[in-house]
Amino acid sequence: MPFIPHTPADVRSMLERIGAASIDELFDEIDPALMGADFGAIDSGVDEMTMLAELAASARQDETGPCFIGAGCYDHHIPAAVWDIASRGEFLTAYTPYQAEASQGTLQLIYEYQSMMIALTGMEVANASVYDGGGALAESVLMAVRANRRAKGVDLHHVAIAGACHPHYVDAAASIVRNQGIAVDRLDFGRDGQACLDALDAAGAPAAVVVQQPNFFGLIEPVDDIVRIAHERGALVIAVVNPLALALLKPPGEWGDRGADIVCGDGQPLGIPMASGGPSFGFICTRRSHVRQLPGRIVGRTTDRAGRPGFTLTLQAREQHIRRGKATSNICTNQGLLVTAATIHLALMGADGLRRAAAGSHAKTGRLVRELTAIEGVSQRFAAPFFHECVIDLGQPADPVAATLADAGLLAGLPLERYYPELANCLLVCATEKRTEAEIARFGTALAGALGR
Amino acid sequence: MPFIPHTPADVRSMLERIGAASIDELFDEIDPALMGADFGAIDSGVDEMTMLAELAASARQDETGPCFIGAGCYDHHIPAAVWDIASRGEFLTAYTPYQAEASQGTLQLIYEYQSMMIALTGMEVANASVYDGGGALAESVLMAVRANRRAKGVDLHHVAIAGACHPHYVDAAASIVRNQGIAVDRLDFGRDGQACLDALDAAGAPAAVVVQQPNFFGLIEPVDDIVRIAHERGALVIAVVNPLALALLKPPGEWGDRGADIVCGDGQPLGIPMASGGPSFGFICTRRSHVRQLPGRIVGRTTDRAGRPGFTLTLQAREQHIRRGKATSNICTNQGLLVTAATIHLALMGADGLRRAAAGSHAKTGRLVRELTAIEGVSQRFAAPFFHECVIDLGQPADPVAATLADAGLLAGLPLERYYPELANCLLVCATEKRTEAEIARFGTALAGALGR
Amino acid sequence: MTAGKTIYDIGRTGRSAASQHTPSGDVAALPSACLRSTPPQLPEVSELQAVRHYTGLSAKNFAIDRQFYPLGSCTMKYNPRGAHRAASQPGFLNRHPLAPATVSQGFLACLHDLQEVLKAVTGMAAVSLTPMAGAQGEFTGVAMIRAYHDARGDRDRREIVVPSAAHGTNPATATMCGYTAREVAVGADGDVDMEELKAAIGKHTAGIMLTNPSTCGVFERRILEISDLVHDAGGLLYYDGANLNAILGKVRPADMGFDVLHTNLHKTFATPHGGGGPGAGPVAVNERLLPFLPTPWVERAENGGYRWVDETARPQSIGRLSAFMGNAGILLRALAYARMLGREGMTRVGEYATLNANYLMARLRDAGFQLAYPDRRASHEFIITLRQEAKQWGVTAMDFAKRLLDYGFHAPTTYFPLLVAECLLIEPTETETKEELDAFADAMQRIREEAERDPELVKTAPHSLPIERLDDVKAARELDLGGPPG
Amino acid sequence: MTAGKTIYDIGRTGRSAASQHTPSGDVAALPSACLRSTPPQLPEVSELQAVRHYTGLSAKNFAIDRQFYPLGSCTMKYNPRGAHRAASQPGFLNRHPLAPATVSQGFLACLHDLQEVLKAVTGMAAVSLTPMAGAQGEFTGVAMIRAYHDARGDRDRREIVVPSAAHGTNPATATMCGYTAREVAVGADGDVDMEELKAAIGKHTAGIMLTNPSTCGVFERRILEISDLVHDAGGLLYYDGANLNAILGKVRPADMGFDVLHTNLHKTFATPHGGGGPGAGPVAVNERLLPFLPTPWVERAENGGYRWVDETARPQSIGRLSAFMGNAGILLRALAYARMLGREGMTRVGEYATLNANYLMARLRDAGFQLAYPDRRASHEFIITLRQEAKQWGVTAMDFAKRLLDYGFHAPTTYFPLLVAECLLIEPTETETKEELDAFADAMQRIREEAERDPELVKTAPHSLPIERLDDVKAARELDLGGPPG
Ligand SMILES: Cc1ncc(COP(=O)(O)O)c(C=O)c1O
Ligand SMILES: Cc1ncc(COP(=O)(O)O)c(C=O)c1O
Repeated sequence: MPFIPHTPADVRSMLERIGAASIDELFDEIDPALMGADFGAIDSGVDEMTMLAELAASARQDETGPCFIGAGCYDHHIPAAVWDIASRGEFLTAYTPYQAEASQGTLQLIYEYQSMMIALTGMEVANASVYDGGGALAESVLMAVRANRRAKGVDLHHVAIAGACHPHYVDAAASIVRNQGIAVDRLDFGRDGQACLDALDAAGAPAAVVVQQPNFFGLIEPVDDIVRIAHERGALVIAVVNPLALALLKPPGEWGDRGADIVCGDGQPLGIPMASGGPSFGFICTRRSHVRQLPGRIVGRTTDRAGRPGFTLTLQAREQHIRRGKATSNICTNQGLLVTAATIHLALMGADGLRRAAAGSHAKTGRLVRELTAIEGVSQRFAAPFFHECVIDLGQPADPVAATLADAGLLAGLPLERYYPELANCLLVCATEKRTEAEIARFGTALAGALGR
Repeated sequence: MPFIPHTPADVRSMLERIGAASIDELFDEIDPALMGADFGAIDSGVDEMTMLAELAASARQDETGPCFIGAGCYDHHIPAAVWDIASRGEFLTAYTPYQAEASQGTLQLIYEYQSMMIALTGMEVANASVYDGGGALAESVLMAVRANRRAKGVDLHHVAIAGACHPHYVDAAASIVRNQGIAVDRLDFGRDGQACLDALDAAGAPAAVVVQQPNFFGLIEPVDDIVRIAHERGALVIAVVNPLALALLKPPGEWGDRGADIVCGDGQPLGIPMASGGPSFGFICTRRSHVRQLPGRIVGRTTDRAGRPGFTLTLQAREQHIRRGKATSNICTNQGLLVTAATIHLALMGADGLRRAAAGSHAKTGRLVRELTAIEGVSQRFAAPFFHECVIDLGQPADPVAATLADAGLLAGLPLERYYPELANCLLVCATEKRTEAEIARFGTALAGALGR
Repeated sequence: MTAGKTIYDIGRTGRSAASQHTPSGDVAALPSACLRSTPPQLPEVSELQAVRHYTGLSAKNFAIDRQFYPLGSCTMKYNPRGAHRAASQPGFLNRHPLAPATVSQGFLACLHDLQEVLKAVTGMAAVSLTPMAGAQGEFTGVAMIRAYHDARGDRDRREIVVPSAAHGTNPATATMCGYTAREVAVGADGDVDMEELKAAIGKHTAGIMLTNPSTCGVFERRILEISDLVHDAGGLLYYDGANLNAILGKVRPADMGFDVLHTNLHKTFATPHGGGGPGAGPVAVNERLLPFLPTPWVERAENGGYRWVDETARPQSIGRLSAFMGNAGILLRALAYARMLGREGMTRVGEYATLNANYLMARLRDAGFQLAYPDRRASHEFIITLRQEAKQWGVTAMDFAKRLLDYGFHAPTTYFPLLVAECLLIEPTETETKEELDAFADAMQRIREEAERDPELVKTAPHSLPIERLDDVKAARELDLGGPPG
Repeated sequence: MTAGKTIYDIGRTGRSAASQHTPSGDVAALPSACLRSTPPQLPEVSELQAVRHYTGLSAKNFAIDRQFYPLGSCTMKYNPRGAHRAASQPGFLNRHPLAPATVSQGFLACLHDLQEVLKAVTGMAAVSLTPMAGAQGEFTGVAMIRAYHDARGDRDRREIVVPSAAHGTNPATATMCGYTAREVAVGADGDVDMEELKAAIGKHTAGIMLTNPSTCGVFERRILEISDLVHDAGGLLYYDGANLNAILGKVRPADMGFDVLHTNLHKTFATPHGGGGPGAGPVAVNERLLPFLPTPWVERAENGGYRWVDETARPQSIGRLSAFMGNAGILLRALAYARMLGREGMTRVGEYATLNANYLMARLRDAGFQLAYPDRRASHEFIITLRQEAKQWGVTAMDFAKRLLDYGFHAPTTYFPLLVAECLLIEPTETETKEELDAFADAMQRIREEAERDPELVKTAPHSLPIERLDDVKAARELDLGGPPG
C-alpha cells in the first residue's frame, strides 16, 4: 500500500479500540446511495520507478535548444545552492508558520525577504507573496481602490493601464477585479512603443494608474512623468516591475514626485526555474501607510518571553482566517517555497551579482538585436531603449517563422500577432545572461535561413 | 574572490594582529627559489553558470540509450528519497565521525548499515566500507592471510580464485597484494562457465580460496562444494557477492560446511548511480572471531555518561591513526556517503523490495536472452543458470558489433575478448528491472540488424 | 555562529559569493535618468555564509519530514520524494510557458492526464488546472457561478451561503466575487442547521459553499437534501475540496449534487506545502458551468495530440487568472502521486485517513478529552474541546498546542472552526503509523496531567525550542517588518 | 518520535515503502539449493518513516554546512554546491564505466582536463586519477617507488623513512607495500631533525614520505637539502599532498624535489567529505616514475579525441587498483572547482588559508594559549598545546574539544601529531570569515576561563548535544556492532 504504513495487525487493533468491525463501518454515516461510484477510469497504480520513467519520457519529449522567449518568464542562471537548500525537507514539507516557535526558520527567512524586496523597490513594506505577477497586479488594483476610496473626484470603478503592460497580467487582473465592479482600461501606447502621455491625460480620473517598467516590449517607460501625471489626478500609481531590472533601474519608490504607491510583479527572475510558468511568486510592496490594505502574509520581528528576538506572522486581522468576509483578500496558501528560493538567491547574488545578471542580459539582448537586424528585411520595431527584450520586425508574418524555428529546436521569441494584430510581423525576443555567443549566432543563421536570406 | 569571504578591511586588520605587512610576508620561511613557478597553464576561472554550462555539455555528449552492460555496475532503480536525503549538507559536508557526540547521525546510520549487511550476508560483523569491490577483495585477501597465518601446511603466499571472478577485481587485488608477496592464482573455469572443482582440487594449499557468486558470467556457482573443499584444505573462503543477489540467494554465512569466512563485494547495486563506476563502496563482512583483522572503520553501540545509548567508532587500535605501521590497512577516508545512500536504500526497499528488484532483473535478463537467442546464429554460451547476466555468443566477433550498436545509442553489453580471447564472439549482457519490454525489443532488432539478419 | 542574526547582520561591505558573478555588460544604451543612483542594499555574504545561514534556518522549522504534523484541515501527509523528482526533470524545469504547443506535447499530455484523473475522482464533466491554491479555486468557482447567473440575466442573486464552520477563505471569496456571504449555523451534531438554512435560501441566493466532510470533522449527512433545496431555489452548490482526502475514491462530489468544486492538490494529492505554498486548486465543473471555465486548459486535438483551449474557443470563459497556466510544477507532482496511487490507492487514502482519525479520536476520548461531536464518526479529522481544562486549570487550547511542540509534535489547528470553544482540530492523515498516533495520544495525556499538576509549565510552553513563546501583541503594535539596515 | 531508536526499532512486520516495489519476476530457473530459505532481516518501514528517520539522523551531525569545522589536516572548507550539481548531470550519473570510449568523449575530456590542472599545480609530468583517497594515493606512490627500484634490479631497499609527525597512513602504507617504516624525529622548531635523518638514510632507503607544510603546521625549510640527501642515496621522495592547500598555486612539489605525490581532492579541491568519504587521491609523477603509473588514465588520441591508457600500452604499470577508474564523481567535482577558481583563484587559496591560520594563531596566542612552534609562521594550520591547562587544572585537549561542541564549533584535531602533548591541530581554511575566527577564539578563551574556574564543567562536556560524552572503553569491551534484531 503506497504511503500507508498500516499492517493488518495495526488495522485489527485500531478497529477494536474504535469499536468498529471494519473500515467500511467508519463510513456508515454516509448515504449508501453516494458510495456506488465507479472509479474505473483511473488506471491502476504503478511503482515509483515506472512513474518516473513515464514522466521523464514526457519531459524529454519537450526538451528544446536555446530559449529566446521572455515575456514575463526568463531563463536566468540559478546558483546551485538555491534549490539544494530550498528543497530541504524542513522548508519543503512545513506548513504556513502558524506556530511561530516551531517555524522560526521560515519566519526569519520571510522577514529577510521583506527586507530585500524593500531594498530593491525602494518601498517601505512588503508582503510574503501572492500567487504570481498577474495575481499581484489584480490584488494591487483592489488594494489601490480600497486605499484610494476616500479620494475626491476619483472613479473607483476604473483603473488605467498606461502603455504596453503584459497582456496576460492585464487579462488576469481584469478577470479578477471585474467581479468587484472595477474595469481595467488599456490606454494606447505610442508609436514608439512607450506609454502615451496624451492618452493618460485623456483618461479621466481612474482610481489607479498602472505602468510596467520595463514594459511588455522591453522598453524603458517615462515613469517619472507618468507618476507625476497620475498623482496630479488623484490616482495611485501601481508599478509593475521586473525585480531583476531593479538592480539597474531607478526603484519605483523614487519615481516622479513621490514614488509609486504600490509596486508589484513576478519574482521568477530571482532564482525560479521557468517550469512552464509556475510555481513562481507575485510580490507586492507599498508604503507603510497602506500596510493594512496589503493582502497576504506579513512577518514582523518581536521578542519572546525571555526577551530574545523572534519572528511571527503579524497584522493577521487583515486576513481571511480572522476577518473572513471583510479580509483584504481571500488568499491563504501563497508561494512560500518560491520566496524561500528567491531569498537565498538574492543573498547569494548580492547587489553586485544581481546587477551583473541584469547588465549581462541587457548586453546579450543588444548583441542579439544586432545579429538579427543584420539580416536583410529584419528591423527593430521600436527605437526606444530596451532592458533585455526587444520587438523585432521580420517584414513578414512572425508566427510561421517562429514555428519553423521551434521545429528546429530553437525558441525564437514570442510572435505578437495574438496580442497586437498590428504587430503580426513581430517577434518579442529576449537573451538572458545565459545565452552564449554561439547560441545567438545560431539564432541569426536559423532566422536568415527561415526567411530565405 | 570565489569562496573567499575576506574584505580588504578584514585583511588589513588581520595582518595587523599578526604583525605582518602583507600576505606574502606570511610565506617568508619558504625559499624564494621555490616560489617562481608559472601556473599559466591553468586557465582563468569562470563563474558557476559558465562552469555548469561547460560540464553539462560534456555530460550531454555522453548520453546514450538503454544500457545492457553489467559487469559489476548496474542500472537499477534508486528511490528518489535516497539521494535527496544523502545529499543533505549534514551528511555531505561532515567529516569522519571522530567527535562521536557531534556525529551521532552518521554513527547511528553506520551501525544500522552494519546490521543490514550482516542480515544480507549471514555473517557476524561488517565494517563501514572500503573503497570498492576490487579494493574489498584485496583487503579480504590480506585479511585472510593474516587470519590464517597460524594454520598448518597452508601457503601464505598464495590465494586461489575459483572460477570466473570479475577480472578487474582480480587485477586490482593482485596489484595490491603483490607488494606483500602474495600471488593470486586464477584457476580455470569449466566448460560450463562455472568453477572447476578439479582445478580447485589441484590447487595445492592456498591461504584462501576466492569465489564469486554469481560469477563474472552471471552464473550460479556450486558454492557449497567449493567452500567444503577449501575448508578441507585449511583455506579460508572469501565470497565475492552482489548484495542485491543476496535478496534471493543463499547467504554466504550458510554456504557449505560452516559458511564463508570473509564476504566482500561492491555496494553499487544498493542505491548508487553507475556514474562511471565511482564513487561506490566496497563492503567486508566476517565472523566475529576475525573482527580484529577487519580493515576500516567499525561502529559500536555504547552508552553516554547519563546511560543513554549512543554510537562511536570502536576497535580503533586496528587502524592506521593509532597502530600506524602495524595497522590492518592504511585506509583512512572511505566511502561514507555511499554507505549513507545504501542504508537509506535498504531501509526503503526492505527485504521484499530488494527481492523484487533481484527477481525482476533475473526475469528481465531471461526475457532478453530469449529475445537475442531467437536471432539466427545467436546462442547462450553457457547453459548453467544465471542471475541477471548472461554470456551471449554472436557467432562472429562481438567487439565490432557492440561498437556498431553503441554508435546507434545502445550499450549492448561487454565484449569479452579483452578478458578471454576464447570468448571473442561473446557479449556479457545484463537487463535490470529498469529495462523495458520496448528496450529489450529494440536491442533484438538492432542486434539482428547489425548481424545482417 | 549566526544564531539570532539575520543575513544582513552577517554581511560585510565588499564581501560576495563571487562565483555567482556572471559576466556583466555595458549599460550605456540606457538613459542615465532611468538608472538607480545607488545599488540596492542587499546582503553581502560569501557563498558559505549563505549556505550555512539558510541551512541553519531550515533546522528551526518543524516539518512533515521531521515531525508528526496533525494540523486539521491541512492534510499534512507524506509528500513523496518521487513526485518531487518527477517534476524536477530538466525537460519540465526548462520549459518556457509560451513555448509552442508543437514542442510541448509531453507537458500537455501530463496536464490532460491529470484533468482526467480529477474528473474521475470528482465525477465532474471538465477541469481547469489553472487556480494556484484552494482560495483561487474558490474564487474561480464562485466567479463561474456568477457568470452563469449573469449569462442567464439572473442578476439579483447577491448572496453566497456558508456554514459558520466554513474556512475563512469561503466568505472572503464571496466578497471578492462581489457577493455577500451569509452564514448559517451548525447544529450540535455538527451538521448544518436545516431550519436556518431553509430560512437563508431564496431567490437572492447565488449559491452555497460547503465542504463535506465539513471542518467540524463530520460528514454532512443531509447533503442530498441541501442540494435539492439550493437547486430548487435556483442556486448552485460549490464544493470546497479541502477535505476531499476523507472520501477520495469513495464518494464523488458530483454525486452529492455539487456543480463546481476545487481540489487542494497540496492536501489530497500530497504535494508539499513549502512553508506556506505553493499549492494548486484545480476546479472541476459539471456541464452547466463548463462554458465559463477559466483558461487555459488542455484538450485532445483531432490528430491525437494535445492543444491549449483559450478564450477564442471559449468566449464565455471567466478568463485568465494568472500570467501563465497555473502552478505547473505542483500539477506535475500531483500527477506523479496519482500515478503511484492509482485507483485502488486513492480509495485507500480515504479509508486509512478515516481509520487513523477515528482511532486517535478514540484514544483521546479514552484519555479523558472531550470530543466536540462525541456521537459522530470522525471523518479524516476531528475536534476536541479543552473548555473544561481552560475553565478548571486555566490551560487553554493554545497552551496545549505550545506544549505539544516540546514533546516533538506539531500542534493541531487551534481555534478553528470558531464555533467550538477552545478547540483543537486534529488530522493525522493516512501516512502516519499507529505508533506515532499512540505517542501523540500519550503526550496529550501527559500534558493534561501537567495541566492539572503544574499549569504554569504548560502555560509558559514551549520550553525546549530555540525560542520561547513570542509576543504577538508587540509584533502588531511595534511593527518591525524589515527593511535594509542602513 | 524516534529519538534514540534505530530503523529496526521503528519497523513492523508487513510494513513497507510499497511504491518502491518494482514488478517482480519468476525465479523458477534458479536451482532451489542456491536460494535463501528466509528473507534477510531488513527493516520494514514506510517511506515516510525512512525519510523522517534519516532526516532526523542527519540533524544530529555537525557539518561544514552548519558549523565552523577547524579540523586540522582535514581542510574542511566550503564544498561548492555548484560542483555537486555539475557532477550530478544525468549524462554523468548514468554513464556506465565500461561504455565504449566512442560514446564517452565528454567524460574523458573532463578527466583529461583535470589531469592537466593537477600537472600544472604540482609541476609533475603525468597524473593518474584512479586512487580513491589519500591513503590509496600513498599506496600507489610507494608501490611505484618499489616498482622503480625493482625494475632497476635494486632490490635491497627495504625502508621508507617518515617523520614522527607523519600521518598514520604513511607508515601503514609503507607496510602495505612490503616496506618497513623508519621514523625520524622532528626538531623543536617543527622541522625534521637533520642529524637523525642523515643517520637514517642509506642504501637500504627506498624513499621518504613527507608532507610540506608538515602536520606540525610549518613549512619544512630544508626541503631542498633533504631532497638532495635522499636522491644522493638513491631513494625517491614521496609528497603526501594532504596539505597542498597551504601552498596551492604558490609552490610546486616538483620544484621541492619530489618524485611522486598524491593530492587529496576532498581537501584541496573542496569535494565534500561525506561523513567519512568518498575522496579521491590522484597521483602525479615525474618522468622517472611515469612508466609505472596505475591504469587506467586518459590521453589524447591522434584524432584529437581522448582514449584510455591501460596495461597493454604501459606494460610496466603497477596495474589496476579498483574495479573501474576511480571515484569519477569526485574527480568531476574537483574539475568543477578548479574551473571556478582558475589560476588566480588557486593562488588565493593558499594565501587566504595561510592568512586565516596565522590570524587565528595570533588571536589564541594573545588569549594565553601556548603555541607548539611559537617562533614559526603557521602554514594553513597550527598547533596549540594544552599541557599547561592539563597540568594545572586537569583539563585536557579532549575536554577543550568536547566543550567547543557546546559552543557550536566542531573541535580541531586532537592528539595529532602525536609528538606534541595535549595538542589541538587547528585548520580554519580560507573560506571562513574573520568573524567566525573571532567567535572561535572568543569561545576558546571562555573555555579557558571555565577550565580555571569550574574544571568539572569542561571535563564533563558536552552538555548541550543530544548525547553526553560517550564511553569508548565500554564500546570496545562489550562489543555491540549491530546485527538484525532477531
Ligand atoms: C477547508 C479549507 N478551505 C479552503 C482552504 C484554502 O485553501 P488554500 O490555502 O489552498 O488557498 C483551506 C486551507 O487551509 C481549507 O482548510
Ligand atoms: C597528512 C595526511 N596524510 C594522509 C591522509 C590520508 O588521506 P585519506 O584520508 O584521503 O586517505 C590524511 C587524511 O586525513 C592526512 O591528513
